[in-house]
Amino acid sequence: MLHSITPLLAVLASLAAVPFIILLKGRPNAREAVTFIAAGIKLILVASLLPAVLAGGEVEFTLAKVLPGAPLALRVDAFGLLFALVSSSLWIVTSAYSIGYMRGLDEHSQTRYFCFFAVALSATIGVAFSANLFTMYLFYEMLSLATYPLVTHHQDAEARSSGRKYLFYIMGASIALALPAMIITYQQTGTLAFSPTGILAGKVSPVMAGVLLFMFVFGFAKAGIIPVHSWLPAAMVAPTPVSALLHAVAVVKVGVFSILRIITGIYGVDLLKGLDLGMAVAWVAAFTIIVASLIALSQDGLKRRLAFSTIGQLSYIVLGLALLSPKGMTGGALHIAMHAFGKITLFMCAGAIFVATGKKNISQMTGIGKRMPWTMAAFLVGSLSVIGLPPTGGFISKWYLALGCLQAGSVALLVVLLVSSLLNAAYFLPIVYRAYFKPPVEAAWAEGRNEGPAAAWVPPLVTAACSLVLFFYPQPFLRLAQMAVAQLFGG
Amino acid sequence: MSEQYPALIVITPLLAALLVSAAGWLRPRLCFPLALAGLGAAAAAATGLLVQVLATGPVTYRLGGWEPPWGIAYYVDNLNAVVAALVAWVALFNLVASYRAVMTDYPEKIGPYYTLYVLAVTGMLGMVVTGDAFNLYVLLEITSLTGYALIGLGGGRAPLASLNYLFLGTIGASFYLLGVGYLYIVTGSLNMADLAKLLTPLYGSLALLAAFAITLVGLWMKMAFFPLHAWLPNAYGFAPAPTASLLAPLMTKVMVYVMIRIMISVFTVEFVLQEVLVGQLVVWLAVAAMVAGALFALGQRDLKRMLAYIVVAEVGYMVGGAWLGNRLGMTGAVLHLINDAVMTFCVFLAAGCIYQKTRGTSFEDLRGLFKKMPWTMAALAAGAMAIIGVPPTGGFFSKWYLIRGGLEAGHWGFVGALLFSSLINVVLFFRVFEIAFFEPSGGDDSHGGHGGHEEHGGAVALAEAPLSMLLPLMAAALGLIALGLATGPLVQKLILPIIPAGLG
Amino acid sequence: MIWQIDLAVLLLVVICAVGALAVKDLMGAAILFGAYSFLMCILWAVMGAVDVAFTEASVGAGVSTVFFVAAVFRTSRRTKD
Amino acid sequence: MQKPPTPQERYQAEAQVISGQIRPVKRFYAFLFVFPTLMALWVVLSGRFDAFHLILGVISCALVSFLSGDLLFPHAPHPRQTFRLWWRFPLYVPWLLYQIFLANLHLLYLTFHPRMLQLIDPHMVRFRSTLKSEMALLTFANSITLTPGTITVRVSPDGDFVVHAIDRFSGEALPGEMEKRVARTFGED
Amino acid sequence: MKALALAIVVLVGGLLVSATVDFPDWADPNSPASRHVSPRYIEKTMEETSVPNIVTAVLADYRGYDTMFETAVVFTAGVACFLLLRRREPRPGPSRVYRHRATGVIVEMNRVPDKEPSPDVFKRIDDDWTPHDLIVMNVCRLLIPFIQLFALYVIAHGHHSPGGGFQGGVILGASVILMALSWDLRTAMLRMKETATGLMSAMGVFIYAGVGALALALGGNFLDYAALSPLLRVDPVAARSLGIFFVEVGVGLAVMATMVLIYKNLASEGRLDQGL
Amino acid sequence: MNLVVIIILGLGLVFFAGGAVGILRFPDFYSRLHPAGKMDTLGSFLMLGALALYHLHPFTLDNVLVAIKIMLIVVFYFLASPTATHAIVDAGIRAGQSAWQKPKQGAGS
Amino acid sequence: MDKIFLYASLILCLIMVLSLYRALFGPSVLDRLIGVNAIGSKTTVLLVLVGLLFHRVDMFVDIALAYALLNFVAVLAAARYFQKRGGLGR
Amino acid sequence: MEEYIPLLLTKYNYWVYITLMMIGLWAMIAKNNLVKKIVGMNIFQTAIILFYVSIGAKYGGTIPIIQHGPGHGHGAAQIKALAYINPLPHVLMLTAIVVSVATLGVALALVIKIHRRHRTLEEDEILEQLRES
Repeated sequence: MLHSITPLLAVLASLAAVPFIILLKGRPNAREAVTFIAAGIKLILVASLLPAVLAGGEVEFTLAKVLPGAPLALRVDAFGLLFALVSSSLWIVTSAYSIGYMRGLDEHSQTRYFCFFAVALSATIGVAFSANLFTMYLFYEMLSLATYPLVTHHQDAEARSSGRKYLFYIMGASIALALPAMIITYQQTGTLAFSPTGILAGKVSPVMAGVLLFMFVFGFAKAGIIPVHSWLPAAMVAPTPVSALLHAVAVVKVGVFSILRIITGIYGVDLLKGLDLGMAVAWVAAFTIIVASLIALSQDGLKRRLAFSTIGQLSYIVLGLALLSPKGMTGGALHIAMHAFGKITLFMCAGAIFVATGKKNISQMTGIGKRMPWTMAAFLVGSLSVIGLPPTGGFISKWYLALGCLQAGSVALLVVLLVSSLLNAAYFLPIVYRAYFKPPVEAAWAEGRNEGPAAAWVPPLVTAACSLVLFFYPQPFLRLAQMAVAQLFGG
Repeated sequence: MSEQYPALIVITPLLAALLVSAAGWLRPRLCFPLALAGLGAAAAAATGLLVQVLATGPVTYRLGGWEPPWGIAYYVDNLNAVVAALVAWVALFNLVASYRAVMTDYPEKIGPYYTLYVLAVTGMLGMVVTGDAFNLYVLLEITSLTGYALIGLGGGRAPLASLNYLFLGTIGASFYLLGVGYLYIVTGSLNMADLAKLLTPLYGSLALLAAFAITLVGLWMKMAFFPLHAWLPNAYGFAPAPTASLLAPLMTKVMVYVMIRIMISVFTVEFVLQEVLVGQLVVWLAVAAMVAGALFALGQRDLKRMLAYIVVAEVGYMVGGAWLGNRLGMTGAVLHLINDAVMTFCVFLAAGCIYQKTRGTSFEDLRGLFKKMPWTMAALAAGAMAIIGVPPTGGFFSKWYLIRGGLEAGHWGFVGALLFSSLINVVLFFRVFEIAFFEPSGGDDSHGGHGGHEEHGGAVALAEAPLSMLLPLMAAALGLIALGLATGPLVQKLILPIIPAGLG
Repeated sequence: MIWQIDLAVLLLVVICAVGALAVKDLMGAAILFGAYSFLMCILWAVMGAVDVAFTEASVGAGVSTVFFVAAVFRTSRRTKD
Repeated sequence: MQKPPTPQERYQAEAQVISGQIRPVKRFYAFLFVFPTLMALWVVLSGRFDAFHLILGVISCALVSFLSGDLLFPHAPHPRQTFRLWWRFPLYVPWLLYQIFLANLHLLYLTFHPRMLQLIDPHMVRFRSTLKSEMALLTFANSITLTPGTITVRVSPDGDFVVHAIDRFSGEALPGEMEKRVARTFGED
Repeated sequence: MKALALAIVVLVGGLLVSATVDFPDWADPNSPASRHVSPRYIEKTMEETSVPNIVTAVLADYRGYDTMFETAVVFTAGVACFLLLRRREPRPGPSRVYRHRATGVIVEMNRVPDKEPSPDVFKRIDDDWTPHDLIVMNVCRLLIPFIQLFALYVIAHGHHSPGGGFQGGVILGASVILMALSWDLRTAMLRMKETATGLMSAMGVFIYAGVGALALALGGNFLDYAALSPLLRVDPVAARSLGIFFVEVGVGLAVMATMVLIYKNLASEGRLDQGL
Repeated sequence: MNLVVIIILGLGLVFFAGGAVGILRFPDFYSRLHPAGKMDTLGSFLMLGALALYHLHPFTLDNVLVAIKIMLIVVFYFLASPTATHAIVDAGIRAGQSAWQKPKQGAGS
Repeated sequence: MDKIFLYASLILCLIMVLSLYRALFGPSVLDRLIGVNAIGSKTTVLLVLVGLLFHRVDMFVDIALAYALLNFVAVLAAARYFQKRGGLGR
Repeated sequence: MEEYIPLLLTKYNYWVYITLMMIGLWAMIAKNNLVKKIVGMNIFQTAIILFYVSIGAKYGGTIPIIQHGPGHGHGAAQIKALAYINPLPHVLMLTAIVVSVATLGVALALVIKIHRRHRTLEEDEILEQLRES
């Protein structure tokens, strides 16, 4: 157990950038340089924690003792680091992409955008590094609020109603369900610290434990479990970089990560197993997977289809965790990373298409492969990753998930997994097919390559490449996931 | 000098008020500096007192040098000290913020305005530190009177609202006085500590119960507890902005403090818990207050009135917490008292800033404010977060303790109402933010003054409130977060020592 | 303690109070309120509270009646109840 | 005997008095007369003769006679007239008391008379008095109010009286002997 | 509303009546109220403060702090009335001022007539305008100095007989109000200017608080008049007595000025031109 | 001595009572002022005088002063009461208070 | 002698009731004023009587005097009102 | 019934104070005219003063001013507490009276201000005006 201020610095790195961003509002180049610098520092700080954690240690920092048993404290363990690594590395990519996207579309209020982006990142890392439920809740709410201005960036009627929906689900669920659940937990146990063996064991009645679990699962609505999912498609009105980072990586993953923490840190595998609650959650997740995939099939808006896809993919993670088998959990944790890289690619591609052509719907994109070959190539790789086909990272996580199903002895869930993968393929591959193999609908597209600003299409290529790389070299994510799971199962 | 802190805390503002009044007749220019000096000294004394109390334990101060049951005595423990410091500092910050508003709105009446302002603070500080039941009444009246005048100064409906406040406030204060009379008739004493001793053998007496009931009803009227809240929304909604941001945060809080003081120091918790069988009923009333306050607030189309109804709900939090009958609830109530003062101050001051620029606080006036007044709106957002109960602002932690108190008492209604009212608060504030964020500022209508609203890209002329208002506002917003982070020590060092052992 | 006078005056006081509130004219109410204060003053004196009686005599009988009259002078006398 | 002031002069003098614009010399005269009077009153009121209270008395009387002494003597006090008043006035009072007593008996009779309404006949009486100075007019007016069934309704500075009388008998007696006595008291006969 | 009022009244009344049953009998010499704190006041006042009027002693010394704030309350009311009502803008609408030649009465007309009114119109106006009432004016003129002396007497003799600063102050204020009633407000204001009233009301409270603060400065507690004894060169008991006296003077001053201030503002609706 | 006091006191009470009855019985506002203004003045003069007389009994300086004080009230009363009466009647006239007219022959009331 | 004073006081109270009738039911406001003024004069006497009953008349005289003074002021104010505003309406 | 008679006789002051207080309270709530409400308020406050003064009353006690005692502390050899009425309620009520007159002043000022704007003192008419605007 190490005490170090590094986790705090990692959290604050992007927050500290905010004043500079505001100060430099008149000079966009300097402003975005600050963003980059902060992102770089953040990644370095997070990465610097890697050796210690890989060595089996944990890094701790207590900020303030606000509540007895639940201080404002940060602790870096393998799960957290995995998540933080994903988010902070993707921030750099997204920042670059944002610049391309925002400048390409000449969006208004860019300063505000970058500010809240930075705040949101801080909150994400905060959630990743939280040492206890309370700290996590704090950053969770901070993230909800910081993303609101991003979601409603366009400040028009549609953004308004989406923002309303977003807040209603996210804040409503967290205040009405997660907060009381947390307080009840605290009331019963006197602590909120995550512990590998759980803190609830023996403190609550089985019924109570079940109720609490569902309060948590639905309370952290960012995880997008049906029926608290509908904010996610609505939030797609946001500028694409926001959708990309926040709704493929930060926000939704924070939701899932929170559930991960609840399952591993608060309940503990043994308690859940003993009460047989894991399977219940797993089936809820399975239901979500199938339903979301089916809905995604019927969507024409590219971003909306991606959004429903995200809902389904998130539930993979929840499913993996809920299996409570070592392989399944490893898969679930790994899927956080793998899906992030895949999905962000897809979102960025969608954004790039929008920047270059102004098209949003799939039906309008027939033949776009001629126009934007690189973008669509990245899109293909991303799709493969999300579907879970080699040679992409997505395959590895899905593999582990499948193994986990077997390990948990539930063939039915395995079937669900496979069916849903088929559905994934069914809603992604036609897009690629349409883009490359159908004649362009617009005459201008036939002229040849024109991919718009480089800042918009290079980042997806980078992340797509990452997806590919992760298939061959899934370290350090795999290692971290395995370590974390090993700790859980008393390894 | 340090043994004189309790006296200084009250007499410096009193003397300052008199000097301000004199200056108002002779040299109006001097009013503000004098008031600032007086309140500054009071704030310093209050802080000194807090430090002293924390270091050496409760302080007793004998006014006129007479022994307590015969003379008037101050009794200052952690609770008083912290509330006094809170009152003094909030008042000081608000004073700074009020400078421009008073200058623009009442340039001819600076002297009387600040006189009453400082007197109101004097009264509140006195109420907080006094240990004599009757002295409290006098100070209560001084605060109320200044409050009536300061509220009645506003235009439009303000005088009527103020008169209604005066009626209900007088009934409330008189009920309190009557309750003290009942205590006096059965004991013959007025000193709180002495009363607590003398009352013990009388538990079960009908007169005592009636005294308790009347006192409480009186105080509830003054603090606008739910069925008796009718005066508050209009009074605070129509009051001049600097007045609203002085009275709304402090007046109700001080009254809640008095209620807690009466409950734990005069009647003792044993009496409250065992003899008074309506504890549950009071908590249900608090539940009703929270729900009703929230729902009424939903119906408002004016920021200040909406905030006023939120104050009604907040009073419900505190009263309910205090009456839950356990340590956690009481801790939550006291903690919320502290936090609520700061957060209400923050939001009302933000409303004042908005009024200063737009000359109105109805929802139509808020359009496009995020562009025009980003800092003010940021502070308003911080205050809103605290009221909603988002960590790490202080509001979260007090709600935390309150909910825990409710859970421990098994009072699910209370917990539910707390959560419900938080949710409504989300709705309330985001409705405001939506208007300020989405709707373009009305450049075409008369009171904008800052024309040229560009839909996208362009910069709308910044029309931020003056710095003298903005700095206190920022201080309040940061104070909210600081309070949240300091919750641990606050509870451990300040609040827990004063929670009587009798509470379960 | 002169309870006989006390009782008699108490009776008058209650009558006066009701009267002051029932009168359909604000000047009448102000004047009757003055009478109410006179009687209160006697009451305090009878109960031996000389200082209170003195204060009531100067405040209730004098100044507050004048205030009432002044206020009614500046507003209106009309009342519906 | 100097010429009596015209009403306008009189009013202006009063306005001066009330606004404190009276000349210092007059103030000083007033002070000389007022202070002893007030001091006598103080002694009666106080009933304490220790130094502390006497000093307080001196201070209070000085204060009052300085601040409001000019109210008592709006016109420069004429010593001779004032002294004359001092011994004439006490002679007038017993007579007045006697008259008041009679008047009240008459009223009492009216009040308890079963057929009172037929006895009384309220009406207004107007007459012009020959009295000049204001104090005389005032004394006369108040005496009228106190005595037989008559109430002074209005007095003009010129001496025009409007009097309300309860019955014929009371009304006819005016101005009558009383005016003469008042005139004698104030040296205006 | 009436039904609600009745319900509330019955409810509260019932509560109070039921509680009264537990009270000691009226005027019972052995009631707790008469046994606990008050005996000390009665028995010790004389030796501790040498003030025979126990009420004064308790008011200004034992519970002097209450009284200080009581004075402050009065002061507050004065300032509040000023704040709420005082207006400096002139009366709305055109107006014209006429002087009646016979009596010098000034008439202010709000609606300007088209042509100059004839002298007998003045006469009529004079008749139903501010009456030049010889009797009232002169009687008040005679009475005012005596009333003022009486007021000062009441203030000064608060130690030995009922009375004290508050009562005396009110009577003093009443004398000024009487002045304003018998003449008119404007002339009375010449004698007692608005600024003077405002300053005096503040000064009265200041004297009170200042005496207390002086005691504090001399090493005693706030309002501990005994601490003034070195300054006054008397023994502590006499110092208390004197302290009470000073305080009473302050109270009287504040109350007087405040009553006048309130009256002026109420009677003229804050314009300070025409009163009752 | 006491007897004298009692007699004067009784007389004063009679006048007071007369005043009160007069106020009740007289037909209009103006005539009511007569008993109110005069009889009360005399009544209080008599009663206060009696009380002052009674208080002279142990003939000490203090008592004499108190008796003078009581008589001061009377003096004040003699000055104030007619003035007040006058002010009220003047007010009545200016306010246009209607007066009771003696009915012509034959008409009762 | 105390008995006499007591009875005198009670009779005064009775007389006050009579005056109060006029104050309560006086057809016009000025009638009420007369009634109240009459009560005032009785109160002065009653105060002195109470003082005698307490054997502390020196303490009560001041009150009676102050009382008479301020009653005068109040009545004058009310009269002033009617002089300026008239007796009917408004 | 029998047992209530002494209750009635020994505590009539308290009954009257409650009566007065309820009259005042009723007026404050139910009356429509603002000045009437203020009158009610004053009656209400006076009722409380009556209550307090009644607490202080004492059979066989004289007024709380010590007799024969101008001498500084020596004149009064033995002062019996029973001989004097309890002075404390009087002190408190002096303050209360002052407070009530101060409140009265402010209330009337507010009434004038309201009248200035609405030209009426009837609460329902004022509310009507406000509803229209």
